[in-house]
Amino acid sequence: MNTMSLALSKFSELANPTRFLALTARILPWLAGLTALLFAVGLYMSFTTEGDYQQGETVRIMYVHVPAAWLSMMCYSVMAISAIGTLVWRHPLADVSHKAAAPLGAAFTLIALITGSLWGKPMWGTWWVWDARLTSVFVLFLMYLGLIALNRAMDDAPKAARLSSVLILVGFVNIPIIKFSVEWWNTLHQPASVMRLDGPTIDPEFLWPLLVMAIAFTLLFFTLHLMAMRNEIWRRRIATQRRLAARLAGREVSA
Amino acid sequence: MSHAFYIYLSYGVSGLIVLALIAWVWLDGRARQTELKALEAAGIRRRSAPPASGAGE
Amino acid sequence: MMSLFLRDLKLSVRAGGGALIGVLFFMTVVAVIPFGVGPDLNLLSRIGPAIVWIGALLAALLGLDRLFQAERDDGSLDLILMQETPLVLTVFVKCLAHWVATSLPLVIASPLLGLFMNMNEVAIGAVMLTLLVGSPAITFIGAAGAAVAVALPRGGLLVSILVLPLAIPVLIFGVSASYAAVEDPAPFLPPFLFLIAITLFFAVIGPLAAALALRSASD
Amino acid sequence: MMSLFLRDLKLSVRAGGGALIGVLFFMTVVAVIPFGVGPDLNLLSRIGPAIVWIGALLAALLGLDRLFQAERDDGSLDLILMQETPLVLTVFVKCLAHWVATSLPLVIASPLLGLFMNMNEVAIGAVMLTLLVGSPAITFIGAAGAAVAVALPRGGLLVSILVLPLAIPVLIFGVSASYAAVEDPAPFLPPFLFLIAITLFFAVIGPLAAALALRSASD
Amino acid sequence: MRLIAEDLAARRGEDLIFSGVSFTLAAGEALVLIGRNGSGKSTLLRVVAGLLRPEAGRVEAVFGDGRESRPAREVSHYLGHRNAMKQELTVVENLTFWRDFLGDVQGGVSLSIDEAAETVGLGGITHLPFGYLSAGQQRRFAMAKLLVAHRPVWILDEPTAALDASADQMFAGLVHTHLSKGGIVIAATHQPLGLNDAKTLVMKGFEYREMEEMA
Amino acid sequence: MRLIAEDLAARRGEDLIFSGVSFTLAAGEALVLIGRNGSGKSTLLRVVAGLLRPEAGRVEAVFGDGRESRPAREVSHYLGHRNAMKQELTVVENLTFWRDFLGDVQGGVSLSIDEAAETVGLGGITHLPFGYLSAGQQRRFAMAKLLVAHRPVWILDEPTAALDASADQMFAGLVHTHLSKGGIVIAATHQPLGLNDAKTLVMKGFEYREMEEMA
Ligand code: HEM
Ligand SMILES: Nc1ncnc2c1ncn2[C@@H]1O[C@H](COP(=O)(O)OP(=O)(O)OP(=O)(O)O)[C@@H](O)[C@H]1O
Ligand SMILES: Nc1ncnc2c1ncn2[C@@H]1O[C@H](COP(=O)(O)OP(=O)(O)OP(=O)(O)O)[C@@H](O)[C@H]1O
Ligand SMILES: [Mg+2]
Ligand SMILES: [Mg+2]
Repeated sequence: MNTMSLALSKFSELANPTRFLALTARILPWLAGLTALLFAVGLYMSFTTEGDYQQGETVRIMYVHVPAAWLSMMCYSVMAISAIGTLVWRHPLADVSHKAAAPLGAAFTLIALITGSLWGKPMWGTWWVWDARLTSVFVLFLMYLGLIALNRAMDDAPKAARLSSVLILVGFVNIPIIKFSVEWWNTLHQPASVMRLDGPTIDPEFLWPLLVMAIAFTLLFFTLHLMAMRNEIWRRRIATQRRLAARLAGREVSA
Repeated sequence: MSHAFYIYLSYGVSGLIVLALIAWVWLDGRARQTELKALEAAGIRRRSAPPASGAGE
Repeated sequence: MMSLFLRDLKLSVRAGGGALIGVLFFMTVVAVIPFGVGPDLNLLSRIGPAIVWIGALLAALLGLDRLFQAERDDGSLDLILMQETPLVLTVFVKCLAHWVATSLPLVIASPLLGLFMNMNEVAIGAVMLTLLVGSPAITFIGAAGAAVAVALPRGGLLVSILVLPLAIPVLIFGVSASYAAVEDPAPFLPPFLFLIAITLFFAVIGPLAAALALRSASD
Repeated sequence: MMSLFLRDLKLSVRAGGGALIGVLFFMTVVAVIPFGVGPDLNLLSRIGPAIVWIGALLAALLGLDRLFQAERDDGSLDLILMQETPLVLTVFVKCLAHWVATSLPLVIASPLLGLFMNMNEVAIGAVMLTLLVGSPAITFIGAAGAAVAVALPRGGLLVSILVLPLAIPVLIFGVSASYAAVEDPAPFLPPFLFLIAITLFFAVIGPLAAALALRSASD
Repeated sequence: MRLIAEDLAARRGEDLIFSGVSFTLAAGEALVLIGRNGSGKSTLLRVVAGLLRPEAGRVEAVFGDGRESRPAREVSHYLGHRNAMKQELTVVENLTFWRDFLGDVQGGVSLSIDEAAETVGLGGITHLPFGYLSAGQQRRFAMAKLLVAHRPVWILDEPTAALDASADQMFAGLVHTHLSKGGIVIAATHQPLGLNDAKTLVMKGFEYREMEEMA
Repeated sequence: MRLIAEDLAARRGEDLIFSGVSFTLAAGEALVLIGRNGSGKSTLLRVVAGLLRPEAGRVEAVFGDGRESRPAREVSHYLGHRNAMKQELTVVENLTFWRDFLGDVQGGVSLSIDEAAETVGLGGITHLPFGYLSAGQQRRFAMAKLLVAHRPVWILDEPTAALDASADQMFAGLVHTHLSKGGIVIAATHQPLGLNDAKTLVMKGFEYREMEEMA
């Protein structure tokens, strides 16, 4: 039976995820609390500051739209880094990370799309135009959904992780396209005014609430990401234990 | 339509999506935890069988 | 029969097919179009019905050719051929399952795509209706082609020659009925009734031809 | 390597009928659009390049998903993976063979379709040239998708979804180069060079990603 | 019930593979086909299973006093080189499908899926996708398929390829039970199947030697 | 040349199939894997062939004095359950492709396609499409593939399934010739292969018993 114990010692290779679980359990409450606090402040600021002379009150949509749009790209970048982790270091946590991030990314992208079209209707007079920025974000959304579908279509978790990593990395070309689409093609959409090399050009009146909301959204993302990763680790553990139980049952019968 | 409509709608929809996301992650975690507990309960009985000493972590 | 239907559904959902994927595929195709023709909303709404129909045809073609080949490759086809139940019925059920798994989601998603293509309500309704009525015909024709593909391990050419020309009338009547619903002078009903007739015709001919081909293919 | 190239060509001519089904589908797409746009020849010739490009893109998808799956099903993939020759090179050669068997016929058929769409000579030439230069990029991206499909029992639609978004840049530059050749102010060369750059880029990235996916999918 | 083959001949492509093959199997009898590679064993089995049209002759299952008869394929199980199971579905799903799709003929009784899995010695792993099993495990579950839907005639093409020794015994047990209940078995094989009182038919390619009784 | 496997472990899905498997094979030695269905024979072969990444350990082909080494997969033939031949192409086309694609390693000499077909006993029918052959004939041509491109190591997974008695002998002859020329053979099997002086490794599923020398 010494091979059995060998099998079990392989399980304890999950010690790494185990330490991760302990860590998340400790920081999650703080992170969640901070997120809630920042959201409270950010929402208060975004409804009390002045409106824009040109865009009127609708500028308030920006405080949701822009952080969501940033996050949709950041989430993909996090996934891309995790994908490298999967392919190069074969780290099990990296597998879990990009699998857990995909639904979050899809949700934030959806928010950016919806708030964007809700902003577009009063500003541009239409819900949707097929310009480069909008379409590339839409493509990003489709890519998130495709990755989710791919993960669901395979039940061999490590293999699914490796394959989706390849796709994530190949799909990363879309991120620069989104980011620079406004500069490469002339479109209806605003060019970057905050995240630029020569410093923000935006009025500080709008900058503060935007920054607070952006940080709040980012923290929200990390909170949810940690929680989702934890869920995924648990899910894998359950699957492994179930399979092991079935194997042992089978052995008891045949023995 | 008034601008306020678009503003509240976009905040509303975003809030809804975020809340749905939080709820989904939360409930998923709860479900996994109950499954783990159930397995643990079953696992204790399984441990009494000699080869399966301590399945998993 | 129900079990066959359910199994085929399960297979296409399980193995990277399924409703979500069909819709996603369709959305991707539609999202690609404006990049080609440019973001001119008027033009988009004019070619909208044609694009939605072409997308549906493509979605139906991808994977349809393996309808029976997959069964042959793992030996299931042998057992299916041996049964007492009429083969035509079996083929018909397989077609239905394939249609439900791949075409029905497209029909359901088509209004969304219509919105993307900036089509008006009438056009959207017309496309949805014609797709609902016309897409089974494509599946049935495809089944005949797929059956022939089983017969000829080296006869793929024949299949494409067989299937696409037959699918063109469906496409043409479907598209023209959708346009007729929007544009005034052209009447909607004649092409629509024709489409129904085509579908009914192929619902009989397709499985029959497929059954015939399968029987003579087995060796 | 030459032997692999020849075998793949032989196979696709003999078994899949890749060339013909692609061309037929292509013609079907091009034949259906005029129904949508109506008989307005000017408009047709205006959207012509875009339609031909979209048709070619979609036609290239047919059959691409089986690029490696067929090899897996009969066990050849195992032997291919074991060889000393870099896997990237093998994938590259397979892509080339696939391109010659399916996309090259499209390129050759495109002038005919240009005529159907009432395009003038310059536009036809430009479309043909851009297709010739741009379509390999689609095959290379598709190879990455097809490699992922190996792990899935039935790839089909999922592969197309993963592949299409990546193919969009190719489409954009291909179409804009074609337009630039006809419309005066816009220069032809920049988008065309960009297209070449994209193709070269994907000629490296595609096989690399495919090789990576194949290695990690094998079990 | 009897299975009657009369003067069968079959072609593959353009070549005549065998001709003039006749045999009669009564309830409880087994026939083993042997012969070298390419001698036409699989071809004969496919003819009997109705999957290949015979060039001449006929195969029938005759009931009672010989009045009533049905094509052999309708009362037969065929287990060929391929297992007829879907890699993507679990074993249970596969077996459930075949049980429901095939159904029992002639009021025969069949085992439940769990019982069948127990019988082939793989009770615990029916929840796994079929593609996850080893070659021998797959073959065993393909045999379980014979048990979940009743068919009086079993047509088996090299059933024990990929099986280990204990599975060989298990298989011999299955066949004996089937025969003792009045079933009929035809099997092509290169290995001894452990069937002691079976008739043997030696396929000789283009020739064909009269069937011999082996006690 | 020696083939060295050190402390191999492998997983399928999430499950550990075996661990701590080590063996060394010198030129001219053969290793036979036996064990019941699902015990991990095919898995081990795929690990040695480099098709499955080992969970731990390594496999290598070591040359000369042990300085130079290459991954085992590059000097190996792998004959799995599937024959790796295209149904649509003729036997000659299939074999020509593999000969050209695989090439000979290390200046070994290989047979011509006709000679190889003669050797497996099917000289006359190489012009047929592969799909037209019987199961055993297909398997024999899959073996012919081993002869048309030289590889010092042969990895064979149940090579004799579907073969008749004379082909079994033919196969034993092939292996002996290969071994006598300094080749190495690893084969998984449920049937005696006729290799008298081969080492045997008994796979036990989760357990693993030390390799035994059988005289
Ligand atoms: C569905 C439609 C829309 C989508 C998908 C979308 C997408 C995006 C994305 C991805 C960003 C981040 C870009 C970056 O960081 O460089 C962004 C930023 C921004 N968007 Fe939108 N957008 C949409 C509609 C709109 C509309 C209608 C407006 C206002 C008229 C708008 C105003 C802005 C502004 C002001 C920024 C911040 C730019 C910066 O400071 O960097 N967006 N949007
Ligand atoms: N693709 C796979 N995914 C997950 N598990 C697998 C896979 N293939 C095999 N297994 C499992 O690995 C174990 C070993 O399988 P393997 O094929 O190595 O057995 P084997 O010794 O070759 O058996 P056989 O004699 O039946 O061929 C089996 O229990 C099987 O269920
Ligand atoms: N699909 C086919 N088309 C044409 N000829 C075929 C086909 N299948 C088999 N044959 C030929 O028919 C002959 C008999 O084949 P069959 O498969 O019946 O042999 P078998 O006795 O089962 O051999 P094995 O022991 O190798 O399984 C062979 O010579 C083979 O070449
Ligand atoms: Mg046979
Ligand atoms: Mg095996």
